[in-house]
Amino acid sequence: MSDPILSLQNVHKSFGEAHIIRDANLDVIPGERHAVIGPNGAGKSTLFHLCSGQFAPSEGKILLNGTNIAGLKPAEVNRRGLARSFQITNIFPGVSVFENLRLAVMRKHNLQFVFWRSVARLRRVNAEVDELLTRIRLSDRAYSLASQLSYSEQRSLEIGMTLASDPQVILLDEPMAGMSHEETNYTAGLIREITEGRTLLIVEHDMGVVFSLAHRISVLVYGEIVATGTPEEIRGNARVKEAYLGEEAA
Amino acid sequence: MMETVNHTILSVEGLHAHYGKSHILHGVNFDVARGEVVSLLGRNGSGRSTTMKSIMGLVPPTEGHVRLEGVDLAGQRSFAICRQGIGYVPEEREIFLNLTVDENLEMGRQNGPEGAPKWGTEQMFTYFPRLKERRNTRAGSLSGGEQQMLTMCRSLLGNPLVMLIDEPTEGLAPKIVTVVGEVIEDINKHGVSVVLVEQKLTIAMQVSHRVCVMGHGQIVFEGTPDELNARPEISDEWLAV
Amino acid sequence: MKYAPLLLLLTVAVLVALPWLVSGSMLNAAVQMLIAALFAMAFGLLCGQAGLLSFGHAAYFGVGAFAAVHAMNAFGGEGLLPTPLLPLVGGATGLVSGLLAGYFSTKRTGVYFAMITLALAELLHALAPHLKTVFGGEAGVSSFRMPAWGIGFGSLNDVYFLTLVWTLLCIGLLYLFSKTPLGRLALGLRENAHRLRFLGYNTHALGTLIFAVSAMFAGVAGALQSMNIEAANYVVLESHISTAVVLNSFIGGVRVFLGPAIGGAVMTFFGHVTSDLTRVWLLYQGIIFVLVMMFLPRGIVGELVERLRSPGSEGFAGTLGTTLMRLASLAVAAFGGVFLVEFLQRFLSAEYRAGVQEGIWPNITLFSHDWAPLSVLPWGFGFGLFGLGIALVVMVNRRVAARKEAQA
Amino acid sequence: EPLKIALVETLSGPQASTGLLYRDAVKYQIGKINEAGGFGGEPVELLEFDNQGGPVGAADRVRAAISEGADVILQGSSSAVAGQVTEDVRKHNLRNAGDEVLYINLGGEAMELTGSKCHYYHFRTSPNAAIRVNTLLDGMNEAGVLGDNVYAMNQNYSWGVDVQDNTVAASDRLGFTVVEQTLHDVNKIQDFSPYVQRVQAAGADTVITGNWSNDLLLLMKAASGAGLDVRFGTAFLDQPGNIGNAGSVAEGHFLSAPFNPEVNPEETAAFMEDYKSVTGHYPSYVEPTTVFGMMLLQAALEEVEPTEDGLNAADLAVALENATAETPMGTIAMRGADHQAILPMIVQEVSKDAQYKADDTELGFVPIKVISAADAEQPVQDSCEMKRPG
Amino acid sequence: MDQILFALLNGTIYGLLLFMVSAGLTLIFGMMGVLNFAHASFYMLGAYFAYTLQPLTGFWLAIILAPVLVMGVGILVERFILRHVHEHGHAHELLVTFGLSVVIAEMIKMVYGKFAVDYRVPAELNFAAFTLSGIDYPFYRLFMGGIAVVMFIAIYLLLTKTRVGIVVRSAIYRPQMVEALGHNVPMVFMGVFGIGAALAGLAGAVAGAFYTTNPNMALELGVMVFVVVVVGGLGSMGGAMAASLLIGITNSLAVGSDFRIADLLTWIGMGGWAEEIGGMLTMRMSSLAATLPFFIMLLVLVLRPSGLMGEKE
Ligand SMILES: Nc1ncnc2c1ncn2[C@@H]1O[C@H](COP(=O)(O)OP(=O)(O)OP(=O)(O)O)[C@@H](O)[C@H]1O
Ligand SMILES: Nc1ncnc2c1ncn2[C@@H]1O[C@H](COP(=O)(O)OP(=O)(O)OP(=O)(O)O)[C@@H](O)[C@H]1O
Ligand SMILES: CC(C)C[C@H](N)C(=O)O
Ligand SMILES: [Mg+2]
Ligand SMILES: [Mg+2]
Repeated sequence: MSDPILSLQNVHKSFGEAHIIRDANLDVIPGERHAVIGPNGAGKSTLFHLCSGQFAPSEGKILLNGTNIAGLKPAEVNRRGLARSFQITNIFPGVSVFENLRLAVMRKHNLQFVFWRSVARLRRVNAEVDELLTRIRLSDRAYSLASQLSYSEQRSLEIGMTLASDPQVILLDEPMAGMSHEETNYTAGLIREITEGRTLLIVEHDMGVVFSLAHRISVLVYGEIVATGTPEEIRGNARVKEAYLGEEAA
Repeated sequence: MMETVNHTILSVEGLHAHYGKSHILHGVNFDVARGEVVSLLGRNGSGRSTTMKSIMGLVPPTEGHVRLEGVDLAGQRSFAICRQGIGYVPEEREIFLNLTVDENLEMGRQNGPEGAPKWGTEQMFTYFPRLKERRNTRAGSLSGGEQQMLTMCRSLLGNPLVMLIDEPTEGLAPKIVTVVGEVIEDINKHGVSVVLVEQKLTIAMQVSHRVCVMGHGQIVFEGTPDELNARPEISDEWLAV
Repeated sequence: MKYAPLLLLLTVAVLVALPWLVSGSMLNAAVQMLIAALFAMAFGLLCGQAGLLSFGHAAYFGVGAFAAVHAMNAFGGEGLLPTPLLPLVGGATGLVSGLLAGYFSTKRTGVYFAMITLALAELLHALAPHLKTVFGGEAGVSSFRMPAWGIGFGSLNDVYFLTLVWTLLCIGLLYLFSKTPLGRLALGLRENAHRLRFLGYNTHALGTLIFAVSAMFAGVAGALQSMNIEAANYVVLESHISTAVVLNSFIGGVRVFLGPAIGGAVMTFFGHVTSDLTRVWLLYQGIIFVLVMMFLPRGIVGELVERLRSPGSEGFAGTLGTTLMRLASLAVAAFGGVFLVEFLQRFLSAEYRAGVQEGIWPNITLFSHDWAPLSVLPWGFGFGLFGLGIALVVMVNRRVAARKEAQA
Repeated sequence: EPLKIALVETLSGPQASTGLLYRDAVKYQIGKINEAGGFGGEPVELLEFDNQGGPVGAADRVRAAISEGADVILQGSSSAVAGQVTEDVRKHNLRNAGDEVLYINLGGEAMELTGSKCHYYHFRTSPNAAIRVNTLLDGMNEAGVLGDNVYAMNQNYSWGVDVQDNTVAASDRLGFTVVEQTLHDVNKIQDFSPYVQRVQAAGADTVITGNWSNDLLLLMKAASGAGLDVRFGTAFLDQPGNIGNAGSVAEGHFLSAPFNPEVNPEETAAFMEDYKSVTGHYPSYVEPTTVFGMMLLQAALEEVEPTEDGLNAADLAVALENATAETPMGTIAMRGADHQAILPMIVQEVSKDAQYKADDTELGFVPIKVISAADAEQPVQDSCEMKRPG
Repeated sequence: MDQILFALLNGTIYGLLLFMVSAGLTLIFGMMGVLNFAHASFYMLGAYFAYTLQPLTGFWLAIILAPVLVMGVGILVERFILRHVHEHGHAHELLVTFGLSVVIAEMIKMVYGKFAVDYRVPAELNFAAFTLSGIDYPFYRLFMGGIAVVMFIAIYLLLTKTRVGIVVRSAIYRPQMVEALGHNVPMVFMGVFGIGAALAGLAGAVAGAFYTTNPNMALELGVMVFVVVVVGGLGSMGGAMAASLLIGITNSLAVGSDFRIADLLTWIGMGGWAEEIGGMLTMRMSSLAATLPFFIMLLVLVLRPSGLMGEKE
């Protein structure tokens, strides 16, 4: 087994009295698709917030490629190759879909404080945006305002923006929520395709997706990782059944 | 699991609705009897949520009637519709992020058209113990699933005659999905009628007395779950399963 | 829209020819309009594009103004730079103070941002009269425009051209700026700063920078102002200068590119003309603010662009037709309203009331007519016209709606 | 071509109240000028410009006025604006020799206007801080109400500072002590009780203040509320509304101004009634002074020969330098050295015995001492270096 | 000692007055998110209405009726103006109310003239409550303070004992949902705005008699009220009270103090240098009194952006 690309070591997080994450340990191997499942309120999204820099952990280390990123700002974490999507859609509503993606792509080319070049002339950037648009099946909506997209289109855009910076590690928080069967299947395929050669950490409640997509699964209950293993191992784990899946497991 | 079904409490007749210029509902017709659970099924975008919003007055119907115990609600403002006994659990959850869990519940509290309240906060907490633990937290920091539970409870506290519940299991862990199913059955036992929109067919089929399949803004099939199971071509064409 | 470049060229041509077209006092107003336009554009960058509503932009305008007078007075009145380049000093000072203020204020957003900018500006305004060496107390600092490059800069024409060149140049730069990655990121900041952070951007630095750029152009506008009047006074730091730029920009339309400029120019012109005509021009101004915010929420230019972009079912000519009809009806209503206000104002004035003796109410002269205040005539005339205008507007609206209905 | 006179005043917004009074007074006297035949056989034309309350607006309007052909600019309601206008006029005249304009300052009373900022085309027809303060102190001293301890409470700008400085300067001459001096923000303060408390703590008998508008009213109300036993010596207590609002609180306080209706009763009464019949109210506050200033202008105009394009402002300046006018209060004259008007001042007290009541109250102003123009005169300031043409 | 006591008392009462004016704004601003620029204009209207009514009804009835009238004006404003602007966002609401404040001020000038009117404290209330080392303390000041305290309690009860508070707060973000839960949102908004306006009207009716009733009184107080509300924390009544008192007392103490930064530096032997530099260093605290509120506001915003007692951003 190679060195983990993302590794959580004894991570704690509390908000005031409430201890949300307690001593979480998790290793994500480069190239794998790793799912995190667990009851509502277990702390999955919080875990993502910690990895992506939204919150700083109260204790513990988070190693990305061996360096500790605990407490870094979101922008810095992103610069080190980790990008995330949001459970609740988080896009730029008042500008076009194209502009949404361009804003995301520009950063990759280090275009932040640039005021001497015209965006229309950024050929590489614009080409990449076009390519992304095709992938997330939004080419024909490129010039609509993002706020005018339907819910599932917005979810696709959300994923597209996460991909734009070409990250090594991708964190997806319930990407399929609110999608129909058909869309779920397409998106699962898309995720499989685009995470080829990258590392994926995903939270999802749709067990069909989780079991078919993930190489490994970790189960988070009350802020603790209670089990990590292959889908088969997890499916058979009694504790997981009791805490999460309930009687009629998938 | 059919039980004795009483008189019609809610009837929707020839409902049309628009979003700006786009015509979404083209004459929706269905009835709900007292104590009945009716599911609206259909593909994404078939107009199920819009039907609910239209009943609730949030998307004012351009044509048609919505009768609750014979009183026409079409054209009334939504607060009045609510006070006459319709509870609404929206798809988008619409939690009040800056209020605490308790305050969110308080927002929903109404005595209901029947005067004496049936539901209390304690009952909600027995359904979802997780909420009790978080009762003084700002709802904005609740997890996605917790917010979903809160939405259900908030509307229930309004002591409605009819609950419109839109995708209540979205983002819930499998175990809680089962709980939601049980909750729906339980409130139904207390005589509350339910109109349900649910992606997870297993749940929908399990709790409903009747199902309506929607397509292109109309009801294309109506019957019991068993009847729907007996017509696979309907599922193929309108539900894509 | 394809006529836009042509229209622009025409406007510039008219602006260049203006000194030969209008009177001195109008040209003087034109200078003020240009300055107000540039100032509003600077504000528009911050508010319209980056979504940061500043309530203290007078501070940067004022700082630019003072920097410019001091630069003019440098070296015993010889000037730090040749006169035509002095706005650079204002711009540079604006930039630096904008970096500083922006660093603090863009740490927050929304109301909090607005309040920090307000506090900064008010603090400066309150301190300024005490800091005599910099702000010259309540008398201000005065200066003298020196001839340079063979131009005297004594005449109004020279000042006008100086202002025109700088204003056009700056607006051009602002346009180009909006097309750069940084300019685009301003939009991102407005729409969703939180997401921007997760895309790897340093939103605080972005905000600070955009704030500074906006302050820089505000500084240039301030410099032009103080060069124009050859003085700077701490009243340019007053809060009503900050509010005026906000209002002007919104009246023009903050989200469309030239909106703020046109708002600034139009409102300045309005003030210039009406303040000498009627004593209650502020009342009219207030009413205009209220009406525009209520009925033209996108601002004048914003609404115009919207109409042109989607003429709807009526087609271009139809839209133009109904718009003209609406305007005509509004003009009738406005005339009635103005008549009423002016009549009432005269009726209530102390002079008139003093002239009333033992139940004899003298006639009031208005629009070269004598009106008996106690008869129904003036009131009927005013209310009648007002009502007629409103009724016409309603009628036009009904007809348009009916036509739409028929087509649907 | 008719003679055009431009009034550049604050005619709108919060500070408009004073500006509008200037307008009334100016209109009144221009009416008289025109009744008397106008200038060069044509009526004098008054142009009105709203400076919108500040120096910046004023600069703009002065230019507008000049480009509309005004030869004389009038302004008065604030020394801050006056500072701007006088500079603008100076610069204009520098650049446009042969096409000069005159600035007649009707009420900016700060010393610098006839001091470091003085120039040949500026004329002040109102008193200045030195005249106000010294006449006020003399009058109160003679009436035996000045006391030993004087508190100087003023607005923090040139006029207020000048009042304070002049109060301090007079202390040796009149043998009182200035127990404390306070400068506060201009028309911003709501609650004056902390200031009153300071006055009390300092043990003052008298407060000398140049405050006007709200700053005067609130100060006096706060003092009376605290039951403070001090006398106020003021420059602008006769502003309309002050007495009405302060009520009995104002009784017994002092004012030094160039006008009082009970002096030279016959002539004055005629003036009062005439003014009222034209404007609707008796003249008070800045109005009489403004009318008198306009009389000086009228006198000067009579001495000037019209040219083919109306008036040569330089000629008018020469005539105005030596102009005198007969007013109901006596003769007033322009002093050539610094273009400061020399005029009689009346020290007066607020009392129930007054003949003319202010603001429909039972109070009014009773003259205590009339100080002749010669006695009121103050020396020319050293800082005034006036460059005369030619 | 008496001096300090007086300063504190004066500051407290002035603070209470500030609270009285800002209470309504806090209510509107904090709950509805409406930055009501016209709030101080309602204060002015209250004073003028009371002035007009007083000769007809007497002082007591006037100060009761004036707020009711102002409430009517507030309700009209909400119903016919603000409600239409609401959907365009806060900036528009602010600007429309700014326009309104101009309109109100100009109308007042048209009807009542441009000078202060003689609205005064009635003689029966114009007496000294007590005398301390030679200075009378006007009873009316205590009366104003008392009204402010009553106002505070009333609003506090309104917000905590009824659902109005949470309904309005949630209706700002999700009006449709709140309505779907059975609350008549437009009605509640109108009511809150009306009450806010009435509070300002009451403050005006009471304070206008003590200070002055003139067409500028709105302008003079306008910005200060915003400072109070921001320093206190948007929507926090307790915060507004704390901020009012803080500003009132610091103002009162500052006026009485001749402290200069240069004096402080003299202690460490840098006095001479400070005198030379001048500027800020040699300014007296008393002459800076009016700048203090803004300084406090800036300090609070930078250190504790949500205000003294406000909710987190
Ligand atoms: N800022 C905060 N303050 C207090 N409690 C918080 C905060 N943020 C999160 N929590 C709590 O932490 C717990 C974990 O939340 P989290 O969103 O991580 O859950 P989750 O595992 O993603 O659940 P779900 O599957 O429902 O999305 C929740 O109970 C939530 O209420
Ligand atoms: N606010 C809106 N503006 C315009 N069109 C809308 C809006 N909301 C929904 N629609 C459109 O109305 C149609 C019906 O939407 P509705 O939400 O009722 O569908 P649904 O059956 O609930 O599907 P879903 O599974 O996506 O919730 C869709 O085509 C959708 O694009
Ligand atoms: C009209 C006066 C109150 C003006 C005052 N004398 C000043 O110099 O500013
Ligand atoms: Mg989650
Ligand atoms: Mg739906």
